[in-house]
Amino acid sequence: MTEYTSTEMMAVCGSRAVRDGERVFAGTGLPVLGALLAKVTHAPNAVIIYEGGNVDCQNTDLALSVADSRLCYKAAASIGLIETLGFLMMGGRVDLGFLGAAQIDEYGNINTSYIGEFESPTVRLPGSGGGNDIASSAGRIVLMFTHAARKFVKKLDYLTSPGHLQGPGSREKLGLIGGGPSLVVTDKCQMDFDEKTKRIRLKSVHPGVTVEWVKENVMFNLIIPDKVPTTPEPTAQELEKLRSLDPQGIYLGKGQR
Amino acid sequence: MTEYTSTEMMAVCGSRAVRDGERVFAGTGLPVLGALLAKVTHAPNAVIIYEGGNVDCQNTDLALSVADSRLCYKAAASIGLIETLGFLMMGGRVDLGFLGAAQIDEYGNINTSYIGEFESPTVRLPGSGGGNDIASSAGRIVLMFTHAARKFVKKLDYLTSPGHLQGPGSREKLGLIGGGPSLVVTDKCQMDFDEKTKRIRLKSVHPGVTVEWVKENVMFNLIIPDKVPTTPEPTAQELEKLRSLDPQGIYLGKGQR
Amino acid sequence: MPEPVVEDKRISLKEVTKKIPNGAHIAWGGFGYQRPPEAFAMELIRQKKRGLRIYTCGSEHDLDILVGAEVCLEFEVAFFAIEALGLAPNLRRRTKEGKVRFEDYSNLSMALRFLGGALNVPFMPIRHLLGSDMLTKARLRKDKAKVIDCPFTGKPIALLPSVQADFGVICAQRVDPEGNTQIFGIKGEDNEIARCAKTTIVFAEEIISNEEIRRNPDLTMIPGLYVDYVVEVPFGSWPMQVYGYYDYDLPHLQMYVQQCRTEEGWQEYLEDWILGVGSHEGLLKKIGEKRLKALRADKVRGY
Amino acid sequence: MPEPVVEDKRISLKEVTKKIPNGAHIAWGGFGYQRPPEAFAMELIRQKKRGLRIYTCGSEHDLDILVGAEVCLEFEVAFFAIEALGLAPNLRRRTKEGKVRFEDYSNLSMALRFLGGALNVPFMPIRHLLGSDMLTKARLRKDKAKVIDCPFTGKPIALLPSVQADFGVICAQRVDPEGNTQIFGIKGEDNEIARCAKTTIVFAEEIISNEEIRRNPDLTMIPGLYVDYVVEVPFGSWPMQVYGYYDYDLPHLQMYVQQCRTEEGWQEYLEDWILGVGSHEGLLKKIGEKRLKALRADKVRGY
Repeated sequence: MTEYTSTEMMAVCGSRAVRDGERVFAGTGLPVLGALLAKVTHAPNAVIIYEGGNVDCQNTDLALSVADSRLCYKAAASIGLIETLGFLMMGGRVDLGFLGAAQIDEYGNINTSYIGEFESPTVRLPGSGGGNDIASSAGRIVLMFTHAARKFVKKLDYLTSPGHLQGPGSREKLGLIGGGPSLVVTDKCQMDFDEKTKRIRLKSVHPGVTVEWVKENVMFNLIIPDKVPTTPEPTAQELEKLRSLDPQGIYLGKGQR
Repeated sequence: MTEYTSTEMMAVCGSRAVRDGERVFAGTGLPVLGALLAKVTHAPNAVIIYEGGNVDCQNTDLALSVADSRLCYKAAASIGLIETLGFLMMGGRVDLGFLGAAQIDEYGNINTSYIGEFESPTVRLPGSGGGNDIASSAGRIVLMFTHAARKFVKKLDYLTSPGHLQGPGSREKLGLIGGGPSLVVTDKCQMDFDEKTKRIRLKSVHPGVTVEWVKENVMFNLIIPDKVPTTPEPTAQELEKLRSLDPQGIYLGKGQR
Repeated sequence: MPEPVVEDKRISLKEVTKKIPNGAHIAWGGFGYQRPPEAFAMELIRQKKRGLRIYTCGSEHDLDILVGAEVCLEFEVAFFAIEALGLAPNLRRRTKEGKVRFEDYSNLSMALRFLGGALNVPFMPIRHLLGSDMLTKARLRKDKAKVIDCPFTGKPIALLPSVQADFGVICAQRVDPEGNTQIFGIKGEDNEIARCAKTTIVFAEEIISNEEIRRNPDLTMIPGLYVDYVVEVPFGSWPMQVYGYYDYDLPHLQMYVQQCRTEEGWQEYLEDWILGVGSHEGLLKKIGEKRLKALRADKVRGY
Repeated sequence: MPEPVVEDKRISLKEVTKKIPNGAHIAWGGFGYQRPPEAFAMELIRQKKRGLRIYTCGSEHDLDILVGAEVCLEFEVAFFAIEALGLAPNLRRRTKEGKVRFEDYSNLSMALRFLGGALNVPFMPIRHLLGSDMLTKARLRKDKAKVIDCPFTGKPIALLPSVQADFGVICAQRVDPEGNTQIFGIKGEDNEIARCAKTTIVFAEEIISNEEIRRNPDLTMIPGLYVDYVVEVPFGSWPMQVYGYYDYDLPHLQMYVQQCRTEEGWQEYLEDWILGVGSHEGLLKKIGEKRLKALRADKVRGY
């Protein structure tokens, strides 16, 4: 078995969430690595869209920004933000969106705006960007972030982007067309959402991580099935291709393997 | 004095309504001839915009359609209808719009849609096209059409495009940003609008036309000032340039001079 | 590992037209003399479609033949005539017969309705139409427009219902097999139409390769993601024009306007130019190489 | 007969910046690493402007230096960080000091607000923001957004107030003296920003002739009709990138994020890279020919 880092494990999990032929909205960082890996493994017909305006990208160099010039290279179209987040995303034409989060709650609602009180925040995070738009309208959402107990909170400091809101039916009531979060990928485990209650549920733990550890590192009542499988490890092929996508280790890190 | 036709007189009156540097919205036909004539005489910096999407046109050949390929030639931009009628026109960036009419009433309200009852019309006219948009938002409107009593009605069969509606203040009440009609040019006379009442008023009669004739050929109470001047005839230069703009007589007619 | 497949959306004019059911609602591209779907209109007539409803800003000869053949008698539209040449002759006659029903809007209204459909919001605000009979007199729709007091300014503002038609149909200069579309010259409301329909069909003068498209992504006006069918139809807008490809056929249009003033004249035109020729290829043969060549655009001027 | 005059809207970076009064509201172009008005931000700092409010989707180093220098502390904005590199360091510090005030929107919300401003309608509808704290928690505006029951569907829909800022500022690749602007690569929300402001300023890498513009009207993204001032500023988006002209200066950005974590580090950066160099020309000299050459784009790849 090839050695791999927990960051690589996350990217591979992200990749596996992409189905062939899907239209994928990916921000920079691990999500885009996951989407690109999917394209060179099991999902060659996935179409990647970046919110700055590039559609159906075939860039060969890794981008730092969702508006990076690298993304224009061999794109099918290079338009604008109303194209990508409006006509495509709000138009209901995107299957899968990747998002990060500083906090999520047990319904997968997302905070990327503030830590602390709204009136006097401790930290100003990046804000919504296109996150709220993606969370509102993408067919389904995959969340990716490194695991820390403080990120899995009972009550968000600020609700930036809608998950399943207050549970079943609450998205529909507001007319949000997207399906909401379907998967959470951390460096320790994967979580999905219980169909009936729309509450978050442990799906698999990465090799070496215990269910107990996860339970202790989530600040709400996580649904834990009787049997929790171990996440399949990255294959040698996945790792090789993944590393070739980020040869300088911009997102995967340098030499930490 | 050079001979000229009443059609040429109309085009020249239209031309004189254009001020240098203005942004002018012109449909095809006499209005565009008038605008083009202005550009080659007293208003070289007039900017002509056509609703199909061409902006700041410098076409050398006469166009049949507001979307004519001829209008792309040396245009500053070739975009779309939301650009011209939305961003420019509704955006309040157009000084002058030319319109035709099948009927107008004493406040300069315009019908270009139906003759007869709405439920069972005798004639279906072209409809609004961009007319309503232009009449709603252009800085001022010049109306051009051949004179006939049936066109100057007390009550329109259908109000397609707003003139001064019910008189002073009624455009403002609806939030229409344009100034409304300021001039009516026919083959017999010119009319303008009384500032206080916003009602139509005889401004000048073309050479050979009597005030009496106009009065009889308007089906409402036309305001007639004590002194009605005669419209200055086209100059030789105006006629020469006008005819060179339409050498085939597409709009000016052939050999009817 | 599976290989990427280049999706090929190409189909013939005949086959794509078969996909339009009677009663379909169509957002109709082209503006004035520029890039109207003429070949498609003629094929709809040959296939004897009925009960269509068309949404467009303004169209001319293409719509008038559909009215003549009674393929489409319902319109949500801003402009209907043959610009510079006069009223549309079939429309005029069928209106007198009481057969045509209009829902009248302005050009900007229709374009914004397509934009609203593309954005997938239920309505778009507009400052126009207020004070006009278009706002109050309705035929086809219960919800033609709504006037509300703006919650920000307190002043009246009109809301227009967005259009998301069953089909969106546009003519373009160049398209690749995946539907990535280049439009040169004015765009009219075609960019919005291509994005607002449930199924979008692009007719193009020329099919180019996906590589060619990707060489210059700035030129893609309509990404293939929106496009379901791609149809190569040279001279697909004849007797109207396509910027950079050919000019309008003015003598033909003048003949049309003259001849179709009577039902007999129209029936003759229908037989001669649409039904009798059997297909678009048949039509091009009838027009003749010589005439087509004369219409071809000067590459510098574009017409 | 008077001759046509080609309107010349060219002006220097220094002079155009003088036209921005303290307290001005600015719609701010560029998106992420692409074409942000960096040279303009630096000149605003040199001229010690105060009390600006900026409207934008997302910007990064350019906004962060404005926050550091306390030129602008009010934002209606969707995203503020240095993508891929971390949080914006000055923003982080000034937020802790309680100095910065945000009105938070999503990217699409801001783009639609500019579109509404360009259309001159008071609001634009959006399906998003519903269920989010962005809809309810406000700081700068009484009318951040309104939720109404859609008069067509009966379902809730959010209305966003349009933006018509005092100034619209964008960076483009090429512009002519009249302001006709070509933008290549992604447009972000720049087309809308250029059309929604009371006064629009275009900074460009290159000034080209009006004849060159008119040779290809399809490439004009922003007609000169909207543009009030044209400023030629080569490398005007450094240390970020301009598609087709130059790439971002990654080592510089990494240094920035690292060094400006402390107020001392920021003050040093401010002196070294903005104030000390005295002008944009001074900055380019400091960066050096060699480094600038290395950043220049490969014309085929565009970066």
